[in-house]
Amino acid sequence: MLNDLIIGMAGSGGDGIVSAGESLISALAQDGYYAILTKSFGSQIRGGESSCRLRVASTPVLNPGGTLTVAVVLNWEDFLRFGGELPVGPGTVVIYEQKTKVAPDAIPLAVKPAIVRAVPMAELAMKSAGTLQAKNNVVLGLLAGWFGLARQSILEGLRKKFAKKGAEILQGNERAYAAGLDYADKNPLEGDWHFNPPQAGVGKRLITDGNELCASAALFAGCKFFGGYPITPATEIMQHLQRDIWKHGGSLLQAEDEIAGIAAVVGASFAGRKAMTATSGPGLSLKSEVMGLASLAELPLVCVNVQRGGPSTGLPTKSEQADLFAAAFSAHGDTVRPILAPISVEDMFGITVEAFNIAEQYQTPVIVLSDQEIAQRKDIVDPVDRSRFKLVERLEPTAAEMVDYTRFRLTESGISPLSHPGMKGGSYLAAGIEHNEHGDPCSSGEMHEQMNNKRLNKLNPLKQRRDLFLLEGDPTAEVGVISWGSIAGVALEAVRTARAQGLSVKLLIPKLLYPVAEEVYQDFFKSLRRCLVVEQSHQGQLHRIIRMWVNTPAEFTSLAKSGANPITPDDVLRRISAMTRATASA
Amino acid sequence: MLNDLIIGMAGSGGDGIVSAGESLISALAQDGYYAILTKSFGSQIRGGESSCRLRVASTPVLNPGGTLTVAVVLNWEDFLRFGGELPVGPGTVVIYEQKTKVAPDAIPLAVKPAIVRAVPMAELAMKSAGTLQAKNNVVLGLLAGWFGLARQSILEGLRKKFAKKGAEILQGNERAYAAGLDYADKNPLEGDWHFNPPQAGVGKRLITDGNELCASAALFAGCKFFGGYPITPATEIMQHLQRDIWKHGGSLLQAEDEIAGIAAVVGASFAGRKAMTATSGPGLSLKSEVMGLASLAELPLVCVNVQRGGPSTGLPTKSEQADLFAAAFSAHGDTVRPILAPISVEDMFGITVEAFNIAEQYQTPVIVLSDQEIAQRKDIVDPVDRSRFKLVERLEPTAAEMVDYTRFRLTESGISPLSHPGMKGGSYLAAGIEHNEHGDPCSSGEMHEQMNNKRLNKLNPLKQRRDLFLLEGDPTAEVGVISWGSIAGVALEAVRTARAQGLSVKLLIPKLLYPVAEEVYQDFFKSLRRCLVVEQSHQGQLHRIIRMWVNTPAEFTSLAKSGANPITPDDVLRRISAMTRATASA
Amino acid sequence: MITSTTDCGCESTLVAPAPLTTKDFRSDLKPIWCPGCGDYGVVTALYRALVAIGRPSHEIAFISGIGCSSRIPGYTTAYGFNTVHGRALPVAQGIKMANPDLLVLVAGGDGDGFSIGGGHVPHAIRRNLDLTYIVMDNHIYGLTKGQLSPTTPRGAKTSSSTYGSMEDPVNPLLYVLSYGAGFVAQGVPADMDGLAKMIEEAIRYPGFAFVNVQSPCITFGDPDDQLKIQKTKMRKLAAEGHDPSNWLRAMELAQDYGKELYTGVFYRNPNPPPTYDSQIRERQATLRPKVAAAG
Amino acid sequence: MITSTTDCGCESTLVAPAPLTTKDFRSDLKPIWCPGCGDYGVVTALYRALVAIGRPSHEIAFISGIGCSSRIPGYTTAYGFNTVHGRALPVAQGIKMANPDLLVLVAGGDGDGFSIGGGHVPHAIRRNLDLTYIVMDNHIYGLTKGQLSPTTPRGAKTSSSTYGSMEDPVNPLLYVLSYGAGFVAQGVPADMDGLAKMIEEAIRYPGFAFVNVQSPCITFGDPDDQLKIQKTKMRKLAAEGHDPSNWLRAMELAQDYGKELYTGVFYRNPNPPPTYDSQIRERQATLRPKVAAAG
Ligand SMILES: Cc1ncc(C[n+]2csc(CCOP(=O)(O)OP(=O)(O)O)c2C)c(N)n1
Ligand SMILES: Cc1ncc(C[n+]2csc(CCOP(=O)(O)OP(=O)(O)O)c2C)c(N)n1
Ligand code: SF4
Ligand code: SF4
Ligand SMILES: [Mg+2]
Ligand SMILES: [Mg+2]
Repeated sequence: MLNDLIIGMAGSGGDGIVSAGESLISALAQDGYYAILTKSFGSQIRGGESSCRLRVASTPVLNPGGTLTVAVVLNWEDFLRFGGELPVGPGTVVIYEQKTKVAPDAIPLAVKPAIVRAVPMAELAMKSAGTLQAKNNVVLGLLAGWFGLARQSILEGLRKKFAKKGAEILQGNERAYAAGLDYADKNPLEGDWHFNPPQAGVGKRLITDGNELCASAALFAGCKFFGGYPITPATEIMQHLQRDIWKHGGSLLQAEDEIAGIAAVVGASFAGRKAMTATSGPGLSLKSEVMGLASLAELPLVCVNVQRGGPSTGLPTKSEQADLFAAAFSAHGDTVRPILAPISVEDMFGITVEAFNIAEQYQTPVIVLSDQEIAQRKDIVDPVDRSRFKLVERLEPTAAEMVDYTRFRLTESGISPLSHPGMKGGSYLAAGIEHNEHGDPCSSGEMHEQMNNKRLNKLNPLKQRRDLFLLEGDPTAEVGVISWGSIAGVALEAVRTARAQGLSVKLLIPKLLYPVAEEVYQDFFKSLRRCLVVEQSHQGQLHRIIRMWVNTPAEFTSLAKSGANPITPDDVLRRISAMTRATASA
Repeated sequence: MLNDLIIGMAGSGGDGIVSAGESLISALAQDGYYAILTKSFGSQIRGGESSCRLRVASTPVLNPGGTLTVAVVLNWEDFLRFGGELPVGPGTVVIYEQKTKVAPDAIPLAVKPAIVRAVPMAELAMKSAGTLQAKNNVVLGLLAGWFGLARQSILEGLRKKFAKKGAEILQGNERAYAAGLDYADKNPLEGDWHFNPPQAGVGKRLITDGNELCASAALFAGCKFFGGYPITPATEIMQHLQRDIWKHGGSLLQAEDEIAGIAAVVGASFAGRKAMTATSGPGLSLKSEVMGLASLAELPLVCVNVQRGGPSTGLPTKSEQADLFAAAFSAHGDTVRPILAPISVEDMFGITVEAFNIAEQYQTPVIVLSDQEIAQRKDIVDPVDRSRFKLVERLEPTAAEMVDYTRFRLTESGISPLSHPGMKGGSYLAAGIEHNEHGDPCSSGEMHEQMNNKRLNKLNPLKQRRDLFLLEGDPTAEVGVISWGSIAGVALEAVRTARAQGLSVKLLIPKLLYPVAEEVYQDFFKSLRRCLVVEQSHQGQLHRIIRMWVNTPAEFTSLAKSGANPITPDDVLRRISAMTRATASA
Repeated sequence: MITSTTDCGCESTLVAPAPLTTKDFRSDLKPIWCPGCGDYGVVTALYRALVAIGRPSHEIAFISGIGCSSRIPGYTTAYGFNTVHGRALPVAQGIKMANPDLLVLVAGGDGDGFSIGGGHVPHAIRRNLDLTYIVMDNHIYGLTKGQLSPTTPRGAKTSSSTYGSMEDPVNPLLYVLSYGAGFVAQGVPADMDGLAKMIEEAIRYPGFAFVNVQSPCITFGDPDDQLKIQKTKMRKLAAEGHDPSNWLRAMELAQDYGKELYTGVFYRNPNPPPTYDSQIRERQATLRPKVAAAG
Repeated sequence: MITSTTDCGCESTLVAPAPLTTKDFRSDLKPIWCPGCGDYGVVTALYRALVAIGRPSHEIAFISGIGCSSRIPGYTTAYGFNTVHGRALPVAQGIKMANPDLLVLVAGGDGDGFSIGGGHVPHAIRRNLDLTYIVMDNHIYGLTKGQLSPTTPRGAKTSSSTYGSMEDPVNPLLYVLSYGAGFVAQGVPADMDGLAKMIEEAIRYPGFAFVNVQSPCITFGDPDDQLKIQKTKMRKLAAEGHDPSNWLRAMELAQDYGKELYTGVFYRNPNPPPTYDSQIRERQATLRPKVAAAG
């Protein structure tokens, strides 16, 4: 019996490998499993190589996992192009197209897999459906058969999918699926490869991704304006919103560029509305100047930055976590803006709502650092319980405060009531230039110091928000791990495995990345002698940022890889073991 | 006898106070003194309040100094507007316009100055020259008379200045000057306020500012292209260059915006020329994206950022050092670009040359962080000895290397020969997208990791450049100070004073701010128990950046003030004393 | 008539509006323009136009970029926003889209609008939000002390062009006409009545309206380009019999920008197409019930 | 004739130039455009034009932004630079100013050129460097999978406009004519000969030359906007008797952008003004001796 299954498939554009993955995850959701589906493509827009990975379990899946349980190879060339993204290990079952004419003992892999099967997929498709296009359904049949996966639900899904295409096509595809099942039944795998049945009595689950959840969370949070510019892998946020925002009385601007996009957002916020933009690295860089304006004018806004491989155009379709420096520091002058990061697809909802709340409460731009993986992978998630979230509205001046209204009054909290056009008595001059309490331009050093104090210190209460940190493991452990974003799920799995193996270790996952919550880290560090920060960037950016603000344990190291280089639970586990050994022997 | 004299003058636009300061510094240069002249204006373009500070000594002047020796007040309202920029102390001589009708014992100052003199400046001007416009020359006469400053040279300067205006005007101004002298002679100050004579036999000195020296250094370094957009306080760099660059076979583009400016610079660099841009905060933010392109495409360029008060439009005419974070981190993805900072006007020449050298040698964008003070104050400096500087040219491929040319070859140094259009055999595709060694687009994680390694590690040798650090003081001191940019001169004076007072202290002034030279700091920290970082920003940005990369002494503190808040040698001295006491008593 | 209903919940201004005067629109902030700057005339003309329009100042959002001219919102009692250099139009569009009930004015310099901000102009115009955009065109960068602006004439020597400019200037009038602006006019502070009237008309035009003001910079501008000389040089389009509904003729006249000083309305679309803001309202209205129906 | 002297010190190409073929310009990189994409035709036409021009590829700098179309430099043997989205023109201007001897080509998509890069176009044109700018106008964002582009027609439903676009498209032809471009043409890959010839002419024109190619996106574009249909829709300007020296007529024809598919040269300035690059050389020459004289 398997509890955790990772399937990787690759082929060329026409092979329909991704579509097979989608059919499979739909069926798994029906049956009450949890799963994560990630897709990866070559650089062509259409055609070219494509692949997907699907990880399934009966409990929530923490990350897309490392080494494959099953590798499905429609042709070797394409499969190998994905390199480390589809790693085969000694325990993997490799299923490949017989037509590739490679002998099972001569497959082009560095390791010897557990089982290697050449299957005449194309032949089965031609025979059953009369078209090579049905190959992917043969594959589904093989997977359902060999691993006992959602046999009936896959069939139902196919029926829905092909319903509109006419009986002939539908039946062809059904036959292809059956052919795969049949082949699997007739050629059983050695050993027990059947998958655990799902938990009983599960409710309706959703298949969704981070970009989609971000859009629905924004609408839930009361977002009334979106301004932005298309960019991979953030575009879908805009695409979802442009369908629905009007229904909520809002509006959306596909602007001429990223600068105009965020400038319009600043305008909408000035006009009194909750407003957001979404972008990826290059767009974030372009938005720096206007982000600074929003900080100085103390206008709330949310900027979602879906990280992809950088720098510059970089690797637009790959995930990375290397925009943290830019998010924290990319505007001239002294500014601090809160940065939040979701740790999973599901988490994107709450983080987006939180971003709006913080923006409105503290009158500040907030950056959400999503990443390509969270944004675009498909997860099976439980429906979001919206009653869990409270919404925050900005502080408006009272009637009394609108007599001689003082926009930037130096209050104790640093937060001053904010009016907007339309409110009689609330008129003021917003500006990028330094101002006095009334908002009038002012170049006095003393006022500048006071306003800097106001703008920076008002964010201090955020550092006490322990709910924006996940803490797990042995509180007295001498070995610790910190991780963030989509990679946090990898670290979480590694820590759980380590603890299951009897190691004493704890884990801290910050969802608030900036300002750095010194006390939270200090508390975490108290018992530690060794700590590792796991993240997907070359420089290990969170590792550096923590050092800036907190005194760290004597050994404070980094496990960091550039984007598109998988970090697996095993990688982390090895480092935890090493740290534990070093601590024990010291 | 005075050795060090600080004069501060303020009036309204028509009072010609700044022009008086300029006449004075010219005369002082003639006589072989060193001096620094800083100007400060209200927000009007024309009219409005204006002020200047002039510090003079017979040895090089390290900074504009703190408390005034002499305060010249043409009217109290304007003078007081400059607040902390013109601080009066108990030792100050205050000279003010009698017409202001303020009694000497009722002047609107918090402290009681050493001497207060109400002078009928307007009256003297009217009587001698028949015009109020001559008031500033009365002031020059007073200063020359009371402090024994450049009596003859001021007169010669006035003669030159007014030569073209006709005999009548010239004579009027001469008479006004004489009236001031006469008044001073007839109403001597109590005590010895005469200034030290200059050193004998000094050579010809220059009156210049950082922006001007930057432009001449760029031309000396071989800069053949400038692309940029006007912005205070960086515009003069472009203005100087547009006069001269053509003479060197170069060209200059006043672009439509900052992005176009730096994009054109990237183009010129791609075309094989040394190229630069210059800007200030808002422009730096806008340039982030294209800076990232230059990093990824490994194209040399120099970007001078003259810091002013931020964030956003901020305080455009005031000095600050708060763009360090932005300079180091304002582009998405993993990039590192060298950042250099001059510590004085004179230093701007060498730093600019060094920036070009580093850019060409390492095929990287380099940011020079100048600041408003260095850029725009006038210093008397010794002529630059150009023979001190070696120029570096970029590594071009040999004929052999242009057979199957590999633009981004993974060499040991990380530096690959760089061709440019026109070189037969050298064609390649430059791009912002990640590439393989040939420059072809490539989205493999392994290649990305290797290229990140190449781009970041190639800069490591810079960290060994100890010549980019100034070190002074007691090598075994337990108390240390670090400072940078224009404020470094303040720290230097404080440390020298402290040592003269018998305190054991040492000082490190990095001119290379990024990448952080870990070893240099480690060596500096070795003897230290306490260390203070002095800088002009709210957050103390260098202080934080050092923490990121280096383990610091147990007490590592920051003396940081927002821009336009003077930091004086006394401020630093007080902290040094306190640290010394704490160390002694510990 | 411009409606004055706002959705902000504050006191409706439809009830017995007191007649407004220029005082209602002049703020306490003292302008810091140089004495003699053309921009003084622009703000005065604007006060007058706003009096004629009659919307209370708190229902007005007045957006600008950075430059001497861009200081203008601060001298009014409207909600002002002195944004960053070149981004006034996108900010203004966000405001208008977020709250179409507001009267949104935009202003700035020739550099702000046609150099760094030039990329936003065609898009603002083709979207056709109901905005009024006033450019104070002084053919120079005033605030930064006299560099080339995009409308500086070829050959001009400025602090950034010692040997003379080598580029043709942009033609704001021709550009915005090509972009499809529905209202295009040019005024001079020397003709205060004409300018005030023109700004009023621009505000009343339902859609994007552009007013180019030849607003001289006395400090860095061409001495031949000052208020006094404007009076002798200006040619009123109305007096010349120009029909503002004739787009092609407007294009022809616009070509003389920099040569002739035409003032008045170059073009007014006789059949204004629906504005973007009205389309937004429409879309919101059409789609909103669907959600309700769905539960 | 285009001169081929370079100041790079490498072997002069004036000596017995071997006749070039398209092979000399085709790189080893296999295009990754979708099968059937119009951009294949554009690169083929370009190879042919470059053969006709006869400059060796290492004297050519070919600059683009980001987009499917912007991949084109990589498919040539020129020095290519696939810069960032929207900045091809400024980069190209820097190259040409730094080394006026190079043949500098610029290419990119409608979004790259007229949305994010739209602010650079007027300035590139008024400066008038000797550049050739080819826009592959497919009325869509191809690379990012089918969002509205600035030239998408009003009403079009795309992945970013479920309910149809609410804005008028930009008109690249009209815009560049208003900006004062000296050479303006439109081509289609469906007419390969015409396109190749037109690009060649554009390169030969001494000054800024603009070629708009209606280059269909087969994957996300309008099915009515594909190669086959172009053949039936196109109207050759030459056949219609258009005189390319008539700017006003060109402006009129340009107004039909999006309605009529005119191909050929809309406008060619019969008296090309001096280019910016020639003015640079002149200024360098005038000023250089002064330095020498001064010691
Ligand atoms: C991003 C940015 N770039 C440059 C500047 C500097 N700057 C301020 S105003 C201005 C131009 C002013 O000219 P214009 O827009 O014509 O306005 P004017 O002062 O002439 O009224 C410039 C270049 C800035 N503030 N921000
Ligand atoms: C600064 C920045 N913003 C957005 C993007 C994403 N992006 C890449 S290409 C493109 C538009 C593509 O459309 P177009 O320029 O018309 O070229 P096409 O693909 O249609 O040929 C966009 C929005 C980017 N790479 N960089
Ligand atoms: S510099 Fe020119 S534009 Fe600016 S305020 Fe003075 S006169 Fe007006
Ligand atoms: S998506 Fe469209 S433009 Fe891009 S390569 Fe495919 S067909 Fe061409
Ligand atoms: Mg101007
Ligand atoms: Mg396109």
